[in-house]
Amino acid sequence: MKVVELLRKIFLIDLFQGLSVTFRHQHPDDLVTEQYPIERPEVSDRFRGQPRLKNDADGKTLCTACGACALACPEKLIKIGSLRDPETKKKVLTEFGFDVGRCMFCGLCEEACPTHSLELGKDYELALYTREGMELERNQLENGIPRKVYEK
Amino acid sequence: MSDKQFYESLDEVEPGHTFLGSNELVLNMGPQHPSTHGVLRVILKLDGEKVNGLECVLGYLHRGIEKVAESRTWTQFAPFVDRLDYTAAVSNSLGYCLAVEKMLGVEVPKRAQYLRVILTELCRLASHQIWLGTHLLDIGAVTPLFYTFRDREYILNIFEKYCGARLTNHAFRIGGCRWDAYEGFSKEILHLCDDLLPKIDEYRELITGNRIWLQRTKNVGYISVEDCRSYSITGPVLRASGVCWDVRKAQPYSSYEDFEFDIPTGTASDTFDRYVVRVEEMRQSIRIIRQAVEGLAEGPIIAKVPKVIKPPVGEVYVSIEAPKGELGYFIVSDGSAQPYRVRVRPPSFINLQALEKMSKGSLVADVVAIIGTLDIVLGEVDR
Amino acid sequence: MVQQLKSVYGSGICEATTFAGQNYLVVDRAACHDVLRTLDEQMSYHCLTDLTAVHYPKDALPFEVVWILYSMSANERVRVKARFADGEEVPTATDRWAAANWMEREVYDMFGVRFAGHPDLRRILLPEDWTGHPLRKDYDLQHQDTDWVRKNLGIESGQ
Amino acid sequence: MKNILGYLHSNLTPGEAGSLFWVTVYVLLVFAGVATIVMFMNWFERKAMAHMQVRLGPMRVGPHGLLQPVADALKLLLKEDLMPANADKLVFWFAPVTVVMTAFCGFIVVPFGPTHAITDMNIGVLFMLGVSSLSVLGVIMGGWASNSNYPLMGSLRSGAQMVSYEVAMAMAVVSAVMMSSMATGTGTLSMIGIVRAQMQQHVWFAFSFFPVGLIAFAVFAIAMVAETNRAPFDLPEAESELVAGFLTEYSGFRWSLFFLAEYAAMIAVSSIATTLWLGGWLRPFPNLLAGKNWDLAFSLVPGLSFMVAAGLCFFFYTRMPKIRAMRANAIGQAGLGCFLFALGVVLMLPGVHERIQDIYWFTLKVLGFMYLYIWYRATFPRYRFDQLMKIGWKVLLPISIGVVILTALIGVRQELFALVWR
Repeated sequence: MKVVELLRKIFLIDLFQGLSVTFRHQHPDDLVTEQYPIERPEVSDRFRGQPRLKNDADGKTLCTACGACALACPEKLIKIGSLRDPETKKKVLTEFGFDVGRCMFCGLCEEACPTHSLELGKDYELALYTREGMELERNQLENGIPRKVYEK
Repeated sequence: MSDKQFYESLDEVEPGHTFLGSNELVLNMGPQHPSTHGVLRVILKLDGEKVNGLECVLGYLHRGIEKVAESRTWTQFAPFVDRLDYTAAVSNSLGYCLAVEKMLGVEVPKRAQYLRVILTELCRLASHQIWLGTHLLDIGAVTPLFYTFRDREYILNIFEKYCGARLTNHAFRIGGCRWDAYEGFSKEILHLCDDLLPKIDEYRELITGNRIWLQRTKNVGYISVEDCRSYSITGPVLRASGVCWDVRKAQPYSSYEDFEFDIPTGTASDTFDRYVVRVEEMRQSIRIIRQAVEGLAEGPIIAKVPKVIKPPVGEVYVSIEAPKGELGYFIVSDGSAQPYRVRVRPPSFINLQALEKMSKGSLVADVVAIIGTLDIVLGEVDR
Repeated sequence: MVQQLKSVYGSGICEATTFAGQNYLVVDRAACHDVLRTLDEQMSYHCLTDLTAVHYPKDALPFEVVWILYSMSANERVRVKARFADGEEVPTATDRWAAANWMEREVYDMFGVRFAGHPDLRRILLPEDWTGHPLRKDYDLQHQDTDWVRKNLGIESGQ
Repeated sequence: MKNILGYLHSNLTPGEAGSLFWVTVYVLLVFAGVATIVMFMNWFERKAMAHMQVRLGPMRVGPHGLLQPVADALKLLLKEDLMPANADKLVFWFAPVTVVMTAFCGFIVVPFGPTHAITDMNIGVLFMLGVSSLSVLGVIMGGWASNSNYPLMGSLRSGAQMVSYEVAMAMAVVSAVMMSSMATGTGTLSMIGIVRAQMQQHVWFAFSFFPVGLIAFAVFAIAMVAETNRAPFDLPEAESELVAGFLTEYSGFRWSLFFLAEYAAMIAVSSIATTLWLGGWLRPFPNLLAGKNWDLAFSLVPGLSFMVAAGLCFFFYTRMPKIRAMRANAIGQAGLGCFLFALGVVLMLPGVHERIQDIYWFTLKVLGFMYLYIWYRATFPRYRFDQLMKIGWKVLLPISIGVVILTALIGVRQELFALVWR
């Protein structure tokens, strides 16, 4: 046993073992790199990304301006403006502000929403060069933000 | 400014203050340094290459999370704890939820408990993989970092599918889980377990027998059992010194008593033993995950908790075995909807204190190895 | 255990109760150091798991310092709590546990509670020249050391 | 003019022939060649390491990132040239120059072929060892002049390391030089002479006196890694400990000079190893497979190998996804294939293929060493300083001295036997 160990040591077996591992991994099948703008990752269904406000089939907002999301938000970044409709005595959403720059994407607003109108969607390219533009307006949340697609 | 003026201005800052012998060299490692794992700053006092003393300067990542808690509701604070130890966000989340549940006296449904076990053990795997990669990188082996990060990516994919986020998951809610297992959850996890085991063997083949690795880690960073006690060291560092203590066994939480697993211990209490202990822990985690997936019963995933959580007046201390050690939450409630005080017992912070003890008299290269072996995350140290 | 402690310290032990299955001792501030010693030396509570404080600004003795001890042989935790007045010095635990060093520094940093006999009582998480102790309840959340921010970061406000 | 053309028919190196024109041409060629190989090495190292680490490496600039080193070089040249306020300006400026000068001086005696060397010195090996060990001066100068702790420690480590490994290295070289005396009775220190000796003895010195030559070769191969500060002996620039060691305060052009010098030094020591132990420019089996036909066959290999590379380029060109984002890349790849094919054709031309094949075989052997360097770097952790010293003085040095003694004993074995049996 001792002799075997000594021989292993002299012939640098341990080092060759390590070398063989790195050598084996050069096989092209082992590559895991994703070339991002060309290959885009598939995000899962539950992914929490860009916030969206959903409309019903007629294009009318589902939001009832109840303010549950604003209350639930740990960062208090949701601003809701509403007016009471004099006829139906219901609150009507006038504006909806969402500051993505401060958002943690914890999903608490989504959970609090009784009508499931606010959701954290699947878009994940939220980076901007400045902080302006991070505060999303209602129409941006409803229609989504066209992002510039970089190809190269 | 001429050189003379410059040195004179130094004297003005610290009049007559010298903490040096004439042949001591002060080396300022960090806060921006490749191997201080974030923004730890270590001031080394060197005699040539030998470390005569060192001092840690903390707080470069201090975000005042304990203060933040005082102005959030109990539910709202949950996403913040993920930002403590961001390599093991799920563990933090579990600890906090358990603490609040204990205060409320809520019994979490079995299925939720098992889901929690599966996710925290996956998270332990992910955390240990980061540790392994970065630790080896500190010692100079570049390649294992990529292998471990590749494997961690598969775990993060499962997190993403389960709860929609990869790193700071906010996976659990007070009273149970927010999401049920997605379709194909069990199958995917069992498959992952089968895949990971040979990969752990691969790390071993690459490094465990390697003479350079052995020389760099054996007898480096020794700490005695008595010192471990005195420094309140927990987690793999404690277990490598031969103390078989793990919160999961000592004070089981979240159904850990249902599972069969061993607690790996070391004997030499050096960097190499800690490596062995952690790698073995990865195997044990896989074992637990397999049992939990098989035992996953149907049922509710969240207990009945009021919408606005108002725990009774009182205080509890609840701790779990996070990948880094014992992660404790000491929470005080005044009966309102907001925490009165949330104190986190951060394992990294407390383990890091032993750095000075462990590295005195060793070489500069060893300090780097010891920082790696302590497995600190600065998000948790500085909070 | 409580009986034993009570027989030694008498009125030093104010209260020994259980909440949510967890034991704690409320100790008079004069006796706290001795109680910790007894727990460590005679009752196998060898590990100092955590040391922290809570601020109750309305009370006469506003600072509650909490020691969480753990006994590995009995697998049991106990919390020792003592109340201190503002500006009063708490006896240090660093002579018994090396781990108490940074924990006490953190309590000093966050609450301004001073520890008598601590070898190196400085701020640990905040910068040395920061003013105020953030975890005190009277430390306003919006408040920050604007002077410090201006001087060191070169911006008007960090908020 | 007649002299200039006349040289082409002589069998001498330009230095020996005393032709100033051809010396200049050769110096320029060697400099350009080494600089190109360094550029290529930069790409190759990133690519090979990336594949070992299951990554792709540079992919964006040029086909498979081939133009990445050019982009890097441009970036480095355009970068602001920083100098620490309290640096010793003159020494700080002179350090990278010293390192580059010493690294390139060594190439004066490297024989890429029987006539393809700038000159053939009769102390060639000694010259090479001496010059390459001078580079430690530059490193120490750079570390000291930076007036900063990390560079200082890095340069101290480097100084100690290079000095200690020099000894083992030189001892290993002595053994090879002794072997060169076997056939003729007189050994030589000339690089060309040593390769000729291997030709005459019908064996590469790595395999002569088996396993003595192999051990000497192994000692040299280990010591040369330490000598060039590469992993696992890269302590002077240990990234995780000393940030970048003696390079910490260097940036931009100066830094790129250090970089150039490091790779040039790697190529230089690999050339020594190739020359002394692996038969230098000799093609495989020059004696066993001798004859006109074999000569022709082997001399066509360089051209053919380029053509195979071109074929691979075209093959992958057809497999590329046909999307707009990849178009520039695809054109680049096809262009590269055409270029390689043209190169292959040129190398096959009569008159060229006989002359070029020596250089080809030499370069191939050196590139093998380069691959080893990269492979080590991707695999091994880093030694600690005291362990490094221990290996240098307590392991390599005794072994290399033993090898020298053994070589001597085996070399004079007949005389010894005669002495004993008389």
